[in-house]
Amino acid sequence: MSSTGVRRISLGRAIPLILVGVAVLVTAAILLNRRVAQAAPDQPIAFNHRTHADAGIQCLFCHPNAMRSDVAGIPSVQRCVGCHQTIASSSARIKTVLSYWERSEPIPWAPVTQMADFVFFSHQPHLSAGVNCETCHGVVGKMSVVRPVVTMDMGWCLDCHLKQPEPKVARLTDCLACHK
Amino acid sequence: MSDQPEPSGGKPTPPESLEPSEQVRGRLLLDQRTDREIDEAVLRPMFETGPRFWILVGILGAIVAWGIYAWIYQIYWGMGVAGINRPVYWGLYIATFVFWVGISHAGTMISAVLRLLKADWRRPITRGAEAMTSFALMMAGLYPLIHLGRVWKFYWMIPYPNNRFMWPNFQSPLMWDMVAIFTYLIGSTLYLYLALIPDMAMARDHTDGWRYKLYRGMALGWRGTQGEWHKLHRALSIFSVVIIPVFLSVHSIVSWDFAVTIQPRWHSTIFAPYFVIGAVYSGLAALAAILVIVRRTMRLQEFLRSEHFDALGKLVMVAGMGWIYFWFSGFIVEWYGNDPVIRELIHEEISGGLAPFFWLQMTANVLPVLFLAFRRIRTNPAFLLALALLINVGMYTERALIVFGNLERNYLPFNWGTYRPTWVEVSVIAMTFAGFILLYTLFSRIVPYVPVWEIKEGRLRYSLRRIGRLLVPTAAEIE
Amino acid sequence: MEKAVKPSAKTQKNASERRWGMVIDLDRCTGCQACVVACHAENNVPVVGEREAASGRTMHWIRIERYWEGEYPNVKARFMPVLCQQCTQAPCEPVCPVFATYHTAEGLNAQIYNRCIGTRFCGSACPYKVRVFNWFRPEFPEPLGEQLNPDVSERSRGIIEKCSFCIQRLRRAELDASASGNPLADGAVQPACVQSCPSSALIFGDMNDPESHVSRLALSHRAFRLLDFLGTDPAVIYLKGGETNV
Amino acid sequence: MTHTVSRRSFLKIAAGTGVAAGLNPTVRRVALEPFVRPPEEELPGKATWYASTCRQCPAGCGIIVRVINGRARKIEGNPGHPLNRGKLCARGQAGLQVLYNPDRLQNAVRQTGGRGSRHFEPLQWDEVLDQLASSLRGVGGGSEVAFLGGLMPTHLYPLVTRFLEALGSPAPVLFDLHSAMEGRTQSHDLTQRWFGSMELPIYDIGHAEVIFSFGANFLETWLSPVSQSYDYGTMRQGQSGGRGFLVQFEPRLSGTGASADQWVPVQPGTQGLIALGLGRIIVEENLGRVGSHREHAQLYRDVNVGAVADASGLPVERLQKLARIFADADRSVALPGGGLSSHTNASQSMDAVMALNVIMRRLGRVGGVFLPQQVPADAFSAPISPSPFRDLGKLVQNMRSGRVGVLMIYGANPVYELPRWSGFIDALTNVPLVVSFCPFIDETAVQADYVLPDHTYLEGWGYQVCSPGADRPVVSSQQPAVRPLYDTRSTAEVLLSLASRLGGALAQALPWPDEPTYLEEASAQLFGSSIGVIDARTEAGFWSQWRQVGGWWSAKPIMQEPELAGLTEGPLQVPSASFAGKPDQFPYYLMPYESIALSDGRGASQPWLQETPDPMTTASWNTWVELNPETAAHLGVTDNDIVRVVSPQGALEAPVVVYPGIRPDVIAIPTGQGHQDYGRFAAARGANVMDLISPVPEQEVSLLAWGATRVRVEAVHKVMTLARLESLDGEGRETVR
Repeated sequence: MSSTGVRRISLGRAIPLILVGVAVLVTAAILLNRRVAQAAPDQPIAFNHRTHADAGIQCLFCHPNAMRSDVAGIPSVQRCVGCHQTIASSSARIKTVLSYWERSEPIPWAPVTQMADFVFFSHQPHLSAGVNCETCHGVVGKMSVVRPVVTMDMGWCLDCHLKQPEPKVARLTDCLACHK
Repeated sequence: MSDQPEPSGGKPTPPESLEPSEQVRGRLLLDQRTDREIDEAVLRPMFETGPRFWILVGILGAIVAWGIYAWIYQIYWGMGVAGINRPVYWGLYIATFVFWVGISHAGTMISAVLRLLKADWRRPITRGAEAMTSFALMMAGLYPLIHLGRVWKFYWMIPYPNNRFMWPNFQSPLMWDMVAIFTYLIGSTLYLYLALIPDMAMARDHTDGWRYKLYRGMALGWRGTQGEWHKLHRALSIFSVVIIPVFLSVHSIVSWDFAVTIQPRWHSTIFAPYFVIGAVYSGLAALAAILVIVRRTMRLQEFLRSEHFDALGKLVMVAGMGWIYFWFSGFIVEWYGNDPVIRELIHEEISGGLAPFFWLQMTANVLPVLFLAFRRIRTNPAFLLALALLINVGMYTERALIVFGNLERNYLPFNWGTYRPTWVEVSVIAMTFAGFILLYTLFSRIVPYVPVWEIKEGRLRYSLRRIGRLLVPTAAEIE
Repeated sequence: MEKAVKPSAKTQKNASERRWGMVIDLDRCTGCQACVVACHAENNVPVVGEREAASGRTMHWIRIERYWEGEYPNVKARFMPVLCQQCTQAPCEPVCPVFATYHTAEGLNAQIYNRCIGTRFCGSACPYKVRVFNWFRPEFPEPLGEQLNPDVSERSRGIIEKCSFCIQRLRRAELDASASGNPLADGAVQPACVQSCPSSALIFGDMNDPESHVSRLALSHRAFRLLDFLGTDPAVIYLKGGETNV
Repeated sequence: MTHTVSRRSFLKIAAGTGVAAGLNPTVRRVALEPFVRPPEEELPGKATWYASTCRQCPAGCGIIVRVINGRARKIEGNPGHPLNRGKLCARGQAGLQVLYNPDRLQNAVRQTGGRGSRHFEPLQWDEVLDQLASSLRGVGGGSEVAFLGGLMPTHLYPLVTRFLEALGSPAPVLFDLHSAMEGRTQSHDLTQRWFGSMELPIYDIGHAEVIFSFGANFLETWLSPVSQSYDYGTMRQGQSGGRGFLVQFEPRLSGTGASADQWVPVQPGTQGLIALGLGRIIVEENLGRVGSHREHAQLYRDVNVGAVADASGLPVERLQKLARIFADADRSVALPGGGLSSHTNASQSMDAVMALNVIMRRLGRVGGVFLPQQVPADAFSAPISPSPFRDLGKLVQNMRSGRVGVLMIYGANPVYELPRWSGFIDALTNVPLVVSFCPFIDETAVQADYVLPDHTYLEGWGYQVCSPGADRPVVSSQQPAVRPLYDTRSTAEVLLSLASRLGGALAQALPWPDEPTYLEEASAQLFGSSIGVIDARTEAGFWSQWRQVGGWWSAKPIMQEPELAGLTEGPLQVPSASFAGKPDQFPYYLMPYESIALSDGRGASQPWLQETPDPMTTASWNTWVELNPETAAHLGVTDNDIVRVVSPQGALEAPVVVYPGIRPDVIAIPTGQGHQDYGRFAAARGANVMDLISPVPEQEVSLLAWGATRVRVEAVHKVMTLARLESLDGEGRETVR
């Protein structure tokens, strides 16, 4: 009957092994998930935020509508060509920008942070409440390639909404504030 | 001094002059069996898996597979493939859900209530009943998922901590349903398993191969010592007391799914007791039907004797009378109140489009109560099977009438509707019926159907004593 | 982390000063279905086709009920637009197991589409039967999808949906009002049906503001509420047709 | 869409494995395309509103279109527009489904494989215009160019007339089923006969105390439904002096009848007679406070009230009571509706109804009858009256005799709309070249050689003089709200480029290089006007305000008082209407009526309108036959049973709707369904009631009497569930009593 004994022990040891395996699998899934979520989407032109920020350009210069509308807006080719017709017009990347301008074809930028279809988000109330760009988009000024620093999901937004002054919390945690 | 019949070996000479009653002779016949013979008699049917068994399992498996295909078809395309519409938002799925929760009430009724009442005739049928409870609850538990519009988001009903600060809404009867059904499922399965351990040990000692490994695992090293028996008995008595409130609460909560709304003919106070007594009635009837079938197919005539059917039949009759009483008290109040919408609903049910179902329900539920009053009918297995199935057809129709019969009419006649089930619904419901029967047949082939230790325990309790010229069976207080 | 308080029908204490309500003047309603189509256009309500419509599965958020009275030749027909009544004691709110529907501080019965798992309990509990269900995945054959209102989500199959008093227009107006600083005037924001109704039978406004048009009309002797005896306390008030308001 | 589900802090383990399958709401990224050169009025995320005109029916309501990211999202009424004052009807709201319809033509096509083959081969615009120009050069001498128009915007009509004059061809024929069913031509003739002006009269419903509507479903599809519904709302609850009283005279209780206080179920064709009877009673018993209506007494010289009562089936006391109601009211008005134009005695009936307004001196009074003030510029002054059916008959003659070389069709679907006996379809065969400008492949486009799809109205330019006008002169402008989706071209642009290609007289007739300049020039004529709401210093400023405001109208209401110029001497009499089909073979009168959603079939391609329930029967997506409950019982049919309706000309099968609001000897069928083509939502659905309309024998073909057909109804013992919103078990009850 000894064989049965041995088998029993191995069965006993097998269970914790399985548990550990599952745990490893789960954490791997999470990390992979996070990396996918925070990967920088590849852009048609390798635009460098850091150089522009160092040159003293404000966020609102290229994304002007953040103060007035839901969408901050992506700069038009005209906005780029405005400066780059003269500045550094020799570099290869600027030449591709100018080629878009000649073909008068919009540059197909890949959006970095995007909300799901059922989320209503407006920049205007956030900016007028004094939230600055870095809170949500990370210190873009320092990034050469922009990637989402924060995974913007419900918990993250709610966390901030709950920290608002008392009279506002009821309105800000009402589902219809963000669900449409 | 009660003369103890010799525990084993040899045939005790029956007292010469007395002619024991048929019931006593049955029990005496059992007395002549030695423990080993009883074990053999119980284990033998478990090994008889002849071709007819595999054909049955094959057919049931096919129906279950077809039902699963229909369910995936419904998930893929959307609830529109079912027959429900506005205003009849709930259809056969919820009616069958209530039916299965009803069936599950027989198990507890037999094993817990009758154990407390020390009704000895329950001994051979407790395991069959508890198995019926667990499997019926498993089938019932499927329906809250099947009828969901977005079943892939069912986990939002589970109160798991999440970072969106979103908890399920415990004001909703559906959440009470979920809690009640899970408690009852876990409770009754544990109860089934507790009573199973000694038999698993017995089976472990009589089998080999994969069965041996299985029974060894399930017996948890049971050796039958005095301490173990003492703990088992205490556990069982605690369980039979604790499971009663769960037993009462599950079907009350299922009835509150309908009673809390302000839909006419749903919004009534009688629903909780009415549903519970209906559940007991249809559960016991279903148990009677199963026992008749199992008795014949697994040749357990020796253990499931006519006295058991006689007692079970009486219990079904009592439950039937209870149901009629509660149905009538609910009906008379609504009919007498003459509220226009309710009058319209009653009119529609009695003489309108739903009349055939209503009269089927009434005959199928009331007639058996009359027939069960006669012993000859109760103890005649074929008759009992027919009546039991009739009761369940009646109770299924009653649930269907309550669920979508009353949804077809409401306060605004502009929005009345009609409901026709579609093949998807019928296939999914067939899946659950076939699933239940499949589980039950596999259960009876893997686990000894009749609880052997309870029978032996029961045997010790009885003996024959001579008082004057009369030979009288005596019962000893063992518990 | 302090838990978010889920405002439900009972906890009305922090109700903001506003409570949206609608008055429907049945004497002006001509049953022309303009509100029905305007609602479809504004809220991306799908079209279900003939077979589904025949089996009682149309998804109108507002429907015009037509009643017959009397026999030919002195027969009379009356129209009654019925939409979600945004009941204060809504029978549909407590029964939802996942909080997909609840009562907002501004007196609206909110339905959060991507939280709904489709038990349809609220649909059965609603006495007005105004909650409709997405039986199949709504499709908008290309390029009909271009017309969809970006301020309203596009629902998937298996979800209950209903009139929201055009919450996207209310929210837009409140945001613009708070941005520009001046308060929201009475009648400045209207749901799509109210805006489009040719005979101005639908009037929308803040019930808590005694000066608003709806509050004044609600005092008319012609005012009544649908299924008032159920105690749901609806926010939609009907004015009986056929008599002068003076 | 991979729903990137990731959670924060330690809770991740619970959710790590639960990556939601991509089955949640179909996520529609709010596409955000950056611009190359951003238009200055565009603020991404915020909506831009463009003012334009609704072209779903000839009324010409002003609309504003909400555009986000260059896509039109919502149409709403233009609040400043004096006609609809911010309101819009069901069809107006559904305009977006014309723009974004999946079955729209994407470019100019030629039908290869013969007419009716439905094999369409796309063409380049220049190529097809050259071919067309060459075939137009071939015209002249024997053959000519014919232009059949239907719903024609005001700016296109002068272009077409000049184009045809330059080609030496007759003026365009304007005829479509909608204008026939609302009796637009007969109303124009009515004002011509009585007041000597070609304008449609304005009935001041808003301030009337009593309205007698003779077959005018003014709340559904008659003339300008939104403006009339707005006024109806004021008439009911808006007047400080109390509530108006509406009486509807029609064989079937329409949506308007349902909103009326009294419905008088008249014998078909006798509304005019009843009006005469009422007038006779008013004059005889000198009713009403209007002292001297003696001067028009001779109008009713030979009217016998008893005869009127027998013919119309109304008892004399009822007529007297009605006459007293009409006369005693301070502000009463009688409406000669479209229903009158459905019978052979159309013009006489309309005269009788207008006579009521005359003898009660309601002309030019508040709550009475007015004539619109003309727009003070010649580009907009000539009102367009649809041509009488006689002209269409002449056109069909010319086509059959081969005198028509090229036939152009715009804004009408004659193959679907005209009854079989008009002979249009087989006359088409001997027309060498047929060109259709329809944006869809409808039944007429299938019989055409070239289809040059016009822009839909949200992509095109133009203007529309609202007729019947509002309380002031109005021109409603139309500008593109979105860039044209496909390679379609506006018909005006096509005519202009054809003219430039053909040169000579045509180039002088249509000198403008493109449509906007033509419109700018036309609108500039109003630049100087002082009464206008637009005050601009320069013409360019005027042109931009003209587009921004949505048109031009006078700041203050100006309406003309109509003077009696024509027919007030001779006695009026209304002959009894004659019907096609003998009463013994065809016992019932057929009354087609325009469904509020589909109009005359124009709305069938839009799914919203197909699914909108018909107000009275709550049915949708199909055609049905309305029977009085008694008639239904007599025929042994009930709801959802299919019946066959047979007329002298044709037959159709449709499910029954038991309808309490209709005379037992009348059956009603809505128009709009029964298309073979015209898109996936319209094709092969229901039946076309125009197949049943038969020519009235002794009536020469001068009038399409669409209501003068008798039919037979046979049960077919088949059942079909008609899509109805209401529950039949509910039997139309409000609550359970």
